[in-house]
Amino acid sequence: MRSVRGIGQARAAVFFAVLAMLPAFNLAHWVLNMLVFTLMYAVMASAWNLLGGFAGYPSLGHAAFFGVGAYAVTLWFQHHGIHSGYEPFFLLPVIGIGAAIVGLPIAAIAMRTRSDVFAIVTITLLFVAQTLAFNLRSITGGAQGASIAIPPFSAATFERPFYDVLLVLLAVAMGLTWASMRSKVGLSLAAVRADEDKAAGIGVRVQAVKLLAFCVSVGLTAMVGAVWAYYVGFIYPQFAIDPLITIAIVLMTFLGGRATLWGPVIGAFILELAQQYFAYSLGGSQYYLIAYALVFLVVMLLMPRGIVPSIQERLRHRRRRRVVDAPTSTGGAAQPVRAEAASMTRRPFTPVPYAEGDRA
Amino acid sequence: ASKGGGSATGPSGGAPGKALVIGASVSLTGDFSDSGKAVQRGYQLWADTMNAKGGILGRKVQLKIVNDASSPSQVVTNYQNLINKDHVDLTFGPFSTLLTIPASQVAKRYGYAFLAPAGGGPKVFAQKLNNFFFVQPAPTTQSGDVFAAYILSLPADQRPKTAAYAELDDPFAAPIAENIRQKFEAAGIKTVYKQVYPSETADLSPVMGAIAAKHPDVIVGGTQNQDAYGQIKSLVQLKFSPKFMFQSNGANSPLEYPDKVGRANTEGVISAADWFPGSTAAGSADFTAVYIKKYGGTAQSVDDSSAEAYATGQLIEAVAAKTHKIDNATIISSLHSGSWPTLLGNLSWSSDGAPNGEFNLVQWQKGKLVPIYPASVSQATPEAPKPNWGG
Amino acid sequence: MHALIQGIILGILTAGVYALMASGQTLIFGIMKVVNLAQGAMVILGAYLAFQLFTSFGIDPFLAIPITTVALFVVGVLVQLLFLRPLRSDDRSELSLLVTFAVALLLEGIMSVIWSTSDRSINTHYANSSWTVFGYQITLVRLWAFLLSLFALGLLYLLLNRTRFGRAIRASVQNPESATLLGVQSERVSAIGFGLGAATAAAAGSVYGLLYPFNSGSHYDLISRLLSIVILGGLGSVGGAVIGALVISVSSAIVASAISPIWSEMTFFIVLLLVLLVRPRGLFGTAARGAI
Amino acid sequence: MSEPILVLRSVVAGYGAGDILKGVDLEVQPATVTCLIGPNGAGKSTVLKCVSGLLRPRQGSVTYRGDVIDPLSTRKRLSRGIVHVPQDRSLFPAMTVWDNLLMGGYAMKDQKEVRRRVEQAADTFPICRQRAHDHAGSLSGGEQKQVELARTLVLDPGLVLLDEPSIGLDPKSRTQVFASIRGLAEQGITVLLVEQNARSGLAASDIGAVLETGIVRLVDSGASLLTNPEVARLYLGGHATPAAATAATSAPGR
Amino acid sequence: MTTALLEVANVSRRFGSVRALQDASLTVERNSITALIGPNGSGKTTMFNVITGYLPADSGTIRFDGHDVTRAKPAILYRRGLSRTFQQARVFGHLTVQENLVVAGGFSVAQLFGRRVGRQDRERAAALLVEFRLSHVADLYASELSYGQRKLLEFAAVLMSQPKLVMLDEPTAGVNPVMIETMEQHIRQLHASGITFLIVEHDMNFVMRLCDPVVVLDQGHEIFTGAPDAVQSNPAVLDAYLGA
Ligand SMILES: Nc1ncnc2c1ncn2[C@@H]1O[C@H](COP(=O)(O)OP(=O)(O)OP(=O)(O)O)[C@@H](O)[C@H]1O
Ligand SMILES: Nc1ncnc2c1ncn2[C@@H]1O[C@H](COP(=O)(O)OP(=O)(O)OP(=O)(O)O)[C@@H](O)[C@H]1O
Ligand SMILES: [Mg+2]
Ligand SMILES: [Mg+2]
Repeated sequence: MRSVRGIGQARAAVFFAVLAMLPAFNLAHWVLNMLVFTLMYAVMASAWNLLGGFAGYPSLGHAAFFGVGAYAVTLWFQHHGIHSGYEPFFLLPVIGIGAAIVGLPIAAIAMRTRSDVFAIVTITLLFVAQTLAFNLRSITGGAQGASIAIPPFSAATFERPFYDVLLVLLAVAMGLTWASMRSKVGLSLAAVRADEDKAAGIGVRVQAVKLLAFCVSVGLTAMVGAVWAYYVGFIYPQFAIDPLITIAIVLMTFLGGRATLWGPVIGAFILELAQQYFAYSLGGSQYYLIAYALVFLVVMLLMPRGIVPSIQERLRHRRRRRVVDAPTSTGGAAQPVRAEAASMTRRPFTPVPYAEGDRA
Repeated sequence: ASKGGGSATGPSGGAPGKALVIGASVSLTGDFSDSGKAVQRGYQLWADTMNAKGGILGRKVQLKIVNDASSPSQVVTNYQNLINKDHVDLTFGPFSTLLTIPASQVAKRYGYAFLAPAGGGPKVFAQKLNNFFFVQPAPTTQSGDVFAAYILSLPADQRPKTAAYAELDDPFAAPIAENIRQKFEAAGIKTVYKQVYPSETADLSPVMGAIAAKHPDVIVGGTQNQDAYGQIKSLVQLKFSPKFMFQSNGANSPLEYPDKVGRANTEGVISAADWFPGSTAAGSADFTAVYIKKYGGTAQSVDDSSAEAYATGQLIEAVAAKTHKIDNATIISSLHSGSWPTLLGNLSWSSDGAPNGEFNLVQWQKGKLVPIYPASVSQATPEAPKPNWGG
Repeated sequence: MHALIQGIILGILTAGVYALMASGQTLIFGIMKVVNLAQGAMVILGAYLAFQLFTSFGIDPFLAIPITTVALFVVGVLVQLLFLRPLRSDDRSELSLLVTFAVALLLEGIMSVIWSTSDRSINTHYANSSWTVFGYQITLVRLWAFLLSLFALGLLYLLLNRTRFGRAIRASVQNPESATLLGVQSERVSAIGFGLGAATAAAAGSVYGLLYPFNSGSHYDLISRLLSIVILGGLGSVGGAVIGALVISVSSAIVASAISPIWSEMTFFIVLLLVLLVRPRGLFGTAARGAI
Repeated sequence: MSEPILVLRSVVAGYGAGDILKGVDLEVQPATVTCLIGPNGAGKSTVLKCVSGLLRPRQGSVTYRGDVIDPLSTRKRLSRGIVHVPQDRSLFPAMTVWDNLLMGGYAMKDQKEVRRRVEQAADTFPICRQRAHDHAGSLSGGEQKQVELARTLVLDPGLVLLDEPSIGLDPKSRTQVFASIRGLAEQGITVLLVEQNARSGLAASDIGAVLETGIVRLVDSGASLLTNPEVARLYLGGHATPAAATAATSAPGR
Repeated sequence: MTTALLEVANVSRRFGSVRALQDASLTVERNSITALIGPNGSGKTTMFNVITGYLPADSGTIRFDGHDVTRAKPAILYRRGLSRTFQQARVFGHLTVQENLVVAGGFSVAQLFGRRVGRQDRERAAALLVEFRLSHVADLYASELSYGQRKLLEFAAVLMSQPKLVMLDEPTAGVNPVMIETMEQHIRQLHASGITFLIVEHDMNFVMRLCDPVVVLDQGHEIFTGAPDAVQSNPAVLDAYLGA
């Protein structure tokens, strides 16, 4: 058990060390640019996983909070100057917490519904948010969009600050995921996911953990939205609050494996890189969508539960072989039973000798 | 290691004989795909023409066109890749108009000139990027002003009394109609109905139904593509035909428009265009000829988006001819001074990249799109009032 | 007032088109518990097929329906057999969401290769015809679509509720193990069921193509609407699909004509939200006893 | 004694990894009731699944009427007359009770005959008629069990596999069910029964078999198993008085 | 404190045309083991659901431990000290058997951030798992258990918390007789420590051995309340439930 955990921590350390060192290798801008987008999705998929994976509430409305973050940072800096270029990043925690607070009443209402209905309710919220962004012109600029100051970073290292901030966010998202998995929060979320009514009836803090998962999840998403807006420089309602963003996040999480620590990250690295690569190299030729869809379908067919769970299942089976071979029985030190009519016994009765301590 | 950083002259200062690679991201899928493809045709046609002439300054022109699927993230990635991965020499703009801003910022970062044949909304110019040039005669939102000028030039008894406005909520549609409305209202044309509709509106029947109920003399549509078709279809079904029907966009698409609304229903519809068949502007005849040769059809079937794209190339050609250089810095500094002839007419820009010219008014007459105003370009008399729908 | 009534009439007729599209969705989603995000793409595929038959052979889009229906039936069966069957039963309904989305992308990609991404529309001579009744316009194509959808929905209802096949398909979803024990070949039945759902998309496609210009990406707009209709009406309720479509189309039309189209989308979403918060199972969904 | 109708030979089976059945040998005589008892998790239900085809054995063979049926699908086995009533809720919860009964005859070609038999089955269990148009899932636990049993009667099977038919039944219905199980055997139908309610189960059976940790430990007549004190102590509980119960429970597992 | 622990007064509940409970009343005295019996479909489970807040009653009142809990939700009732099992065992399939027990242990909001399965949790769970012969499957997912093992797990889970009233819905169905005796022993132990039980059961031997008083429900209404031996001789009960 201990050694397994050690491996897990080592894995995480190596992963983040490699990612942190990558830019030092003087990577080309286009590579860093691709990694910036990949990290964005990795953070969002991890965040979504807290709610959609662990709690079993498949939100399709996360893009609304992405938009909340994007608009928050854009509108704030329409009235406040950007000098060093890092100001928007300092605002991130505020945006995250703000989005979480905005999310609280929404969660309280929306989470009265379950599974598919919850999915539809949240996607509905997304469209409502989008409509508001379009129509509250005086605040958002409506369809005309809104611009944020161009980051005053030098062209040579333009992507670095974004990359670093996103890496920190990913560490936070994965750290929170990990912490929840090994605490009773994770246990309670799993119970909620399996059978919420029963969980409520046996004293699980259903409401508390649900709301917690929702708020953390949307808070992280909003922070990514803010970074995105700053990076792209200009936002319109249809792109800042885009159902396709949610769909991409969900696809990544499912592909990598729901309710796992690494699944969403792996999913994001595969799908976002595939998307960026195919869209660029095959984009002109219409085959891009086909290639992208096939990557996804093939992985899903080979690993129907997503990558990480499929691998875990295989490992588990190997471990289980040992477990099942242990004896099951009613009796403790049972004496051999003599059948009254021995002639009718078709098989000699020899109870397995075992002691209580044998049980694993 | 990254080469593109800051040194725009690096890759473009290459020796003659090495191909001149021009990169562009356009929307080949999604809502803007019709126009996106027209842009692609224009770029390609110009490149072919140049190569037939032996290239620019002895360098063959090679295009690299990628798809952005209408996503701002993808457009950023695309220009990053074009500039830093493929090290293209020059960049042309996207068609997906909403994507121009993020794309122009990337180009600016690496010192690339950014010539965009589409996407000239006010916010683009508000960025005040000196590398940006909008290759049309006027900023998009002013493209309908010529319609207002025409209507107000009519004698009082022919002038419409009431107007209805149906505007797509899009930075490049609604403002055009709004500009017209201001001019109309100032001239005493009563607004009986005004409606902005969101871009996902699949069904324009409720809006057009409300307009039909008001019987306005003129309908001004601030439109893109789909909704322009939808407006006409609904009006036909509602059997209401106004005296003047103006649509800022969509109706100026010679191939798609009759196909989508039915040829019989195009008669009399007015739109704005910068290029029109039979234009006498610089290179227009050549362009028309090679277009027909390559893609078939008639001069009527040429989309003005193709012409705008072609004009983008013409500018490069003109700068090269004048300066004998073909790097980004030269292009930027050259275009900022003087006036440059293209098939859209002579173009010149303010420092923010906004062009200083005017559009032309075109009308559908007997299945053809002909220029009717201003008099300098007019090839036919305006058909007014518009006849009834063909059904 | 006139505009309002005209708006309502249009709303009702448009509802017919959406009900037709949603009927297959109800079948697949409500009965088979597969959230088919490819339904929209299938409608568009149906539209393209009708377009092709019309432009190449001059076959009227309504008459083309039997042909396109068969074609989409085959597509549906293939999708089920190739992509959905391998999913495990315990998380099938969730994973199906993703697999069918990928199928939608795949179809979109294939359609854009075949027909390119330009807008298409089917321009029959009657495409824009309408009747004037008491000064109100009734569009012919919409009226036909409305009747066609009632017919298709009726047929589906009978098939699902009154036939041996219908029972088998419901059974194999509700309790696959038990259905197997009773001799139901679940895979075959599900494939046919999915095929039928897809087949309704063919009929809807013809109508859609007559009413609106479409391109390979048009399915995105359709799918959220279809899902909403199905959920609003209550999963698996064929009648619910009609009512759901009516509520959505008419409320949008009323707000669009009386207030502004800007808020019409929003109204519809708010109606949906309210209904779901009050009745999480939709208007006509029945509450299951579950495990209590 | 005649040829056994069903023979399991060294059947090894399991789910995923690990074997649950570790070489099960069992013979079932025609037109008798055989009762399988054993602790929870011993693999009793797994045995039935191997016979009906829900689970493929990894080793060993299942022979029915002289033919090895391992390669056959569930459907083929059904058509040969093997009917399995599983332990967990096996109704279709969102279908009406009547549709559930009709599903019982799904494998039969003649739909008229199916209707006739459904009527007959509904006579035996009146709940079917009382609640014919309600969703089966809305019924109480015991009511559902009754509908499940009624559904079995729609087919005419050669071998019935009953997995704990008495779960959730009230004493009256339980008596009735055990009586009808005997009735089946008298009609010439073979029954393989799993029961935790072992006393009633064995009392209604000709043969009893004890399954433990995936192995058949003992096979004997139902009556003699009931009177075997060791069997009683290990598997039947057998203590009517509270005092004795306390004493007995402290013995095993301590 | 002379009031009964649980008082159900004149509760009715209908589903469409089915009257599952009709004016039913029931009292559970403190520290009793009350049995609730009745034929299939007589409304026992519905009574449980109404008491524990899983279903709202159409009319009638329910008082628990001196509070009116007629409209209370399950979570509130749990906090007041009421714990139950389900007729169709409801275990968390995605959790391991051990985790199923831990999650039922009850913990405060502050404890949420503690270890998922702490040492104490593990020890408490392990003792129960041994007794119910589930130790060897402790690390399997609950969805991989046999029917009877699930019933045992659910029963064991109830023992993890410290309720005032435990309501068991057919706890012995599908459970091996030897295990039933273990259950019985636990119930007696807890009873001795002051916990009250309300048990729905069809196993009459079990009821007779363990319970007093016995309440008989028929067609949604209680027809008898009394000592176990009186039940067996009551003609109404014989007719409705036990069979002649
Ligand atoms: N679907 C499954 N996946 C994995 N393991 C399973 C599955 N079903 C049963 N098992 C395991 O197989 C063993 C035997 O299960 P089975 O259902 O055959 O027991 P049983 O003898 O019928 O018990 P009971 O009397 O409780 O019904 C159990 O230990 C259980 O954990
Ligand atoms: N959700 C529901 N919808 C419709 N009818 C229901 C519902 N729940 C219970 N009933 C009906 O109410 C009656 C009482 O059911 P309940 O489950 O309380 O019975 P029970 O006494 O627990 O029976 P059993 O001993 O069989 O478990 C039954 O006739 C049942 O069919
Ligand atoms: Mg079993
Ligand atoms: Mg019950």
